[in-house]
Amino acid sequence: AAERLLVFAAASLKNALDEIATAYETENGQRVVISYAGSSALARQIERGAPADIFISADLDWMTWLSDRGLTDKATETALLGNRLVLVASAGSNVTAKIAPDFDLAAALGDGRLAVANTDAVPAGRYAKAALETLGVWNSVSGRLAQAENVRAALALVSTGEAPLGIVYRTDANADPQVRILDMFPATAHPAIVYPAAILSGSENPGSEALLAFLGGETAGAIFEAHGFETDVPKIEEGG
Amino acid sequence: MLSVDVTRRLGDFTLDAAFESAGKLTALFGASGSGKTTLVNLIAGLLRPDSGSITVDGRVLADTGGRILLPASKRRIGYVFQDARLFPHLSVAQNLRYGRFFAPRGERYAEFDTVVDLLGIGHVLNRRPEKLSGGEKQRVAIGRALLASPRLILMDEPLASLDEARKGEILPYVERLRDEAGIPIVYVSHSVAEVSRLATNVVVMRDGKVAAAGPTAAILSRLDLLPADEMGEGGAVLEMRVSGHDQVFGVSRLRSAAGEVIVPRMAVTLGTVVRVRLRARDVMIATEKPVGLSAQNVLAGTLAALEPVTDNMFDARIDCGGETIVARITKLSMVRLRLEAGQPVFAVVKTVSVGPDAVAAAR
Amino acid sequence: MLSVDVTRRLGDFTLDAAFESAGKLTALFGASGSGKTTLVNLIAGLLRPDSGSITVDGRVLADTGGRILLPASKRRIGYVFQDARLFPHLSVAQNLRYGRFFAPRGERYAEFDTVVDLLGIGHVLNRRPEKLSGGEKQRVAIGRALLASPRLILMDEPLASLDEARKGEILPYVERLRDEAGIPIVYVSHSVAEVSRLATNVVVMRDGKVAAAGPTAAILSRLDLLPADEMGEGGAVLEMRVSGHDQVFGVSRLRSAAGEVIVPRMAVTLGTVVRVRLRARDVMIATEKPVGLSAQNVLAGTLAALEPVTDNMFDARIDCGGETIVARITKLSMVRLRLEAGQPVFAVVKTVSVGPDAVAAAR
Amino acid sequence: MDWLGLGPDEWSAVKLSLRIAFWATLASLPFGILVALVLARGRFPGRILLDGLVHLPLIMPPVVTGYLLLLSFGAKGPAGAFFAEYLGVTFSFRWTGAALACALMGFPLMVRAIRLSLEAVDTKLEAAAATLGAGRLWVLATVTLPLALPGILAGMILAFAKAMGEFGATITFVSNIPGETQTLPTAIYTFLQVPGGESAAIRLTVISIAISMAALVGSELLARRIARRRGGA
Amino acid sequence: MDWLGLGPDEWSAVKLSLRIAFWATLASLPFGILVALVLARGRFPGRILLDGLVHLPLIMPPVVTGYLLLLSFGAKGPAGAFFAEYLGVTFSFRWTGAALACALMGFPLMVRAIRLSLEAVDTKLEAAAATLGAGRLWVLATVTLPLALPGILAGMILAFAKAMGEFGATITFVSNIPGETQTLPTAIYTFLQVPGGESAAIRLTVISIAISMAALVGSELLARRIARRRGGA
Ligand SMILES: Nc1ncnc2c1ncn2[C@@H]1O[C@H](COP(=O)(O)OP(=O)(O)OP(=O)(O)O)[C@@H](O)[C@H]1O
Ligand SMILES: Nc1ncnc2c1ncn2[C@@H]1O[C@H](COP(=O)(O)OP(=O)(O)OP(=O)(O)O)[C@@H](O)[C@H]1O
Ligand SMILES: [Mg+2]
Ligand SMILES: [Mg+2]
Repeated sequence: AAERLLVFAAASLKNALDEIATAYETENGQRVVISYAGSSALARQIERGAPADIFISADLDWMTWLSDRGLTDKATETALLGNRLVLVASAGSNVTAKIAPDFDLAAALGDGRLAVANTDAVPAGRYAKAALETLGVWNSVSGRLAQAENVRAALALVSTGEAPLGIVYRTDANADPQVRILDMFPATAHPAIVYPAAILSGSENPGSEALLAFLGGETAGAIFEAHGFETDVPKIEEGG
Repeated sequence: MLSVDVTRRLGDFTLDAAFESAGKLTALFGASGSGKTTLVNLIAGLLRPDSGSITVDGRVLADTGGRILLPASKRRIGYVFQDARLFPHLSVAQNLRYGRFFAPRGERYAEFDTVVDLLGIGHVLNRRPEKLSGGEKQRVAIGRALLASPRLILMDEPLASLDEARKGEILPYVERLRDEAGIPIVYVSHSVAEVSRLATNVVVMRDGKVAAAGPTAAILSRLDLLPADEMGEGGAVLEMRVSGHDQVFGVSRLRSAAGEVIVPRMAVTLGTVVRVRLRARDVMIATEKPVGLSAQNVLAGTLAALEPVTDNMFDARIDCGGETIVARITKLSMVRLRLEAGQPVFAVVKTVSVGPDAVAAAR
Repeated sequence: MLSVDVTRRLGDFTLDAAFESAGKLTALFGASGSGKTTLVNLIAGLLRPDSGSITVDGRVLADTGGRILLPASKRRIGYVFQDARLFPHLSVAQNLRYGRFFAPRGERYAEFDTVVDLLGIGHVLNRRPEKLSGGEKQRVAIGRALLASPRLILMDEPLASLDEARKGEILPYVERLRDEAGIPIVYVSHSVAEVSRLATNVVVMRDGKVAAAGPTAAILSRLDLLPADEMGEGGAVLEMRVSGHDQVFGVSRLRSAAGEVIVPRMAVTLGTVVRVRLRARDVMIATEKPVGLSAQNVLAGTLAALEPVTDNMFDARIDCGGETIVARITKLSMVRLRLEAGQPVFAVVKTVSVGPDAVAAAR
Repeated sequence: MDWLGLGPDEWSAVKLSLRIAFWATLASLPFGILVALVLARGRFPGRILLDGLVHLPLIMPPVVTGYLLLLSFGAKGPAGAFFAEYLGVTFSFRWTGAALACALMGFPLMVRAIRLSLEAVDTKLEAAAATLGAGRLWVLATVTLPLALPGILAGMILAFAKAMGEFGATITFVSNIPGETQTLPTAIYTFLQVPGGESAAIRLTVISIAISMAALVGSELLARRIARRRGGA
Repeated sequence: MDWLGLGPDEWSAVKLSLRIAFWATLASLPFGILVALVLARGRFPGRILLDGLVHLPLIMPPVVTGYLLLLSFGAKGPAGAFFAEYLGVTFSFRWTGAALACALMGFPLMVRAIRLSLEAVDTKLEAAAATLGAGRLWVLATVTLPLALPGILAGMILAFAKAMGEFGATITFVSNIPGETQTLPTAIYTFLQVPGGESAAIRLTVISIAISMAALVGSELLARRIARRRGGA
């Protein structure tokens, strides 16, 4: 078998990507090794010469950052996946809320806090902030946030009951029996949630293209969707 | 009254000591490794007896039978350790005052200034222990124990690293403690001179056992109990009454049934009973009353016994008016003087050899 | 040849000592806090002199002028510390052997088994130091220093916490080291007995300064240098030749210009020159030759001088055939015997008072 | 504080970090001493278990520690409820929680330092104090602890430094609320997550280092004074 | 190893973590002793600077430490280039890098423990050794270090435990490549990032704790043996 393929991927993709990698290995006979971490850490590592072949980011910014430095094979940049934001409450609570422009999120919180991923740093947090702004409720809750290191931590705040409500990805909420999805944010309320992928310019592994194609293919698509991702995503805009 | 009957194992060594001492100062005497420190640690409560009991003046400090084990801090025992064990983080003054406040106010008999003066440590009060000389450390350790106003004092070779001059100042204070404050003292020493001067009772340790225990006079005249080199230091201990002071010559006259003895002037009132140690090696025998000899103390008596000490050395026991004086003589002298038990002889002692370390106020 | 001329400040204390000693065993003598340990530390290289130099047998150990400062490890000095300083993580045997391999192979003179036997520490070889008694620790410390086969030995009160019997075993070994191996020794002691027995030279320290330094006999007869209580311990030190051994009575005869002295049997060959200390307090004066007295040593001489020591005490210097013997007598005796300088007298000494600690083989 | 170019949020993160590190160090000190004493001197069967327990925060990834804190000391957690009800202290989303997380993360370091010093204390000196009449607590207060001071000081500085740098457990437990639970490390982390945030992150890191260095220098001077006064023992 | 239910990646994370913790501890030991010696005994102007430098990994958020490692010891970093060229060691995205990160993070803990013990060593014993003829290095080897053994042991166990738990610097510096740089903590992190990963994370955490506990118990037994042999000193 040829040398193993090294994929740098956002940590939230682990479950789906592990399955896909197994599928790919049985089909192509080439081993796939995936290093999961935060997109920022991975991007910086690639910039410092990490021997990765493919990068799958949790947001566009870090892909663009690499792209601007000529570290990606621009032609291969593709929007691999999409996701949706949902409003969740802990399974045991009886809070209700319907998402709509100017809906009274503050009232639904009571004296609790709204768990989100870091609204400046983490993609899920940034999307949540954008959505709340679009819906006109940002100002009423911006002082009542509990910002977590990542979506999973935000979800944990809700599932343990620390925070009555939280905004997380649908993929995370789906799989957690401790939380209940109250409503889904309209896709238009925030910039498209996109997981871009690209072959890195440092990659000399001939298998990279095949793997990237496989990731965009049907087998992979089915697995992604089984985990709650959307595979039908808009193309990456130039300079996005 | 100190009453000890304990056993304690330490590795291969077993201490198994039983003795009683009614005296005010009990000397623990014995070779290195004979178990003196171990015994003292048991009394202080720093070692737990495997079995047995320790009682001081009726107070039970430990009794394995009655399951009593008073902690060291409750025993009110001033322990002067063989190693000084000063607190390195405290100044000398703080070390000295450490035990002060643990004694009930009414029972504090030790005076800070007195003790500091006595021990000559006034100039080091603000220093840390590590900046003291070996002897200074030892003196501070003595002061620290005294200033806790203990009800029993344990001294483990406290004067070993002190010069004679300093010893000469500290010993009388220890004597005064013993006599005036009535604080019983247990005193570990290798020195027969110290023991005979201070001790009312002596406990001789050998290999973890008590080889002999009893009043000082009785023990010190049993010379076999003393180490070979110290044997000459042993001898008779007489109790004598001060019968006169001579201002001109600076001497005092002491009297007992044995006769009159002249010693360097003592600062005690007429009639006081003092103890005089006449070292066997300082006593001579004369078959005729000596004339023109500088030795002024000539006691008439009867040669009671001649006991061989070594092959060539004899102890002559002289009965002087019912009291026994011991003279150490060579076989050569014995033969030349044709000494035989029963014959009348004179015991001759130099006045200067009855030095200040040989005379002590009796209790 | 040990030559010291150093100054060193320690807080308020200043050591400023200069002396030379050609002798094989130099005793450092002085009260507690007089600077003995400081001086010894300077010689060992554990303290840096502020100024001055130290030379041993021509080897410069330190010289601030020449900017020489040999590190302690290069000085080949066996230091027996006042506190034993055993290595707590090593067994007694390991402690003893620690210095062994730092000495060049050809210069290792100390024998492990000999030293262990001598010090009586065979039974504790496998123990850790903390499980030793105070005296055992001190003995191991002596052994450790000896087994490094040093070229100079520093002993800081090494025998202070040992019993007389053990001292009596160790001292002869130290003497043999001094005499046979020719290892110069600096010996700190408070005991005049030890000093007079062992030392060829004495340095008397007082308040950081050298109060006197010189050959033992010269220093010890200057009684004013000794602490008050020890004064009677001083006296004459005579060099005498062994002129005969008496098998029957177990005595040896010694001869010098002063006359003949009988002492307990010595294990030396005829003709050997030995040193005899006649303590002033052990010597009596007789105006007539005594008869029937157990004291067998009677030396005829002339009363050379009567020196007052205290108000009531005099030292009588007796010239016996050109050598001086000192007798400590009371004023009372002086008056009663009507002693006057120039008159013929007899110096009388008991044989037993010339005990084993008073006779030593001269170098 | 314009010269540092700090925004209000950053400035409050600095103040908060200081406060958290201070209290984390101070509040854990008595427990640190206690546990160190038990570990150094105790001879009971559960000792090694306690020892292991104390080391846990060092062994587990900080996120796990934070998560466990969330489960136990969060508003819904049993310990959290107990503290809120009986002691009036709440931890969730409060700086107190951050202090708790920091204290816990620094605890193994503090305990080990104190314990090392305690184990080096000569028990003979304690025995001497006892013969002078000092009871167990007095001996502890006047002999044992003063002699263990170097270790106590070292333990405190380690705990302080750790608290200044602790990130994983803090953010997981009390989140990252500017002005309330955002410490220097969480602020630094936030900056590092976005492209171009490096310079702000470096600025805050430098501030954090400066504070800790000041504490370190202070502790060293103190330690040196202690050592100078005590000398070689 | 089926009974633990570990997949090959997890199993390799266990082995890798062990290897990394082992080497991080061992390789940093000489430096730890050296720096501790310099800090405990040295009297030179830069001492306090060195002291601060050693504490940096404790003070800075681990991510920052990892980032700085990436910049300096990465494939393109100056130190990385130096080591690769002259010593033949590369750190970037290798387990050696993880060991470097763990060693660095544990270094302040190790140094402090050793230093505390060194400072408690009675210099009079060193002086005694010198008079017996032992040169400086011999004194160090036969007196100073043996007497500081409790601290050295404590320092090693702290470094080991820290290495077993280190996450932030490791993942930032050498990423999280299964079988190559994925340690137990980074594996635990990955599991915690996805739904349903908790049980796997807990399993790995328990394994990590078990390993560290074993090391801890071992070190305690060793320490007790040393203490027993030495006694009260
Ligand atoms: N580090 C120090 N700082 C200040 N003074 C000191 C220091 N070390 C010793 N001294 C003082 O120097 C003097 C001499 O001390 P040294 O130890 O040399 O005495 P010594 O003659 O050995 O006494 P001892 O017989 O009691 O051991 C003492 O008065 C002591 O207090
Ligand atoms: N912890 C221990 N373990 C084993 N043996 C010990 C221990 N402590 C003391 N010993 C032994 O017990 C004996 C008595 O010791 P102790 O300290 O009581 O003697 P000592 O009479 O005070 O002697 P010294 O005059 O030398 O101080 C010694 O032989 C010593 O070696
Ligand atoms: Mg003893
Ligand atoms: Mg001294």
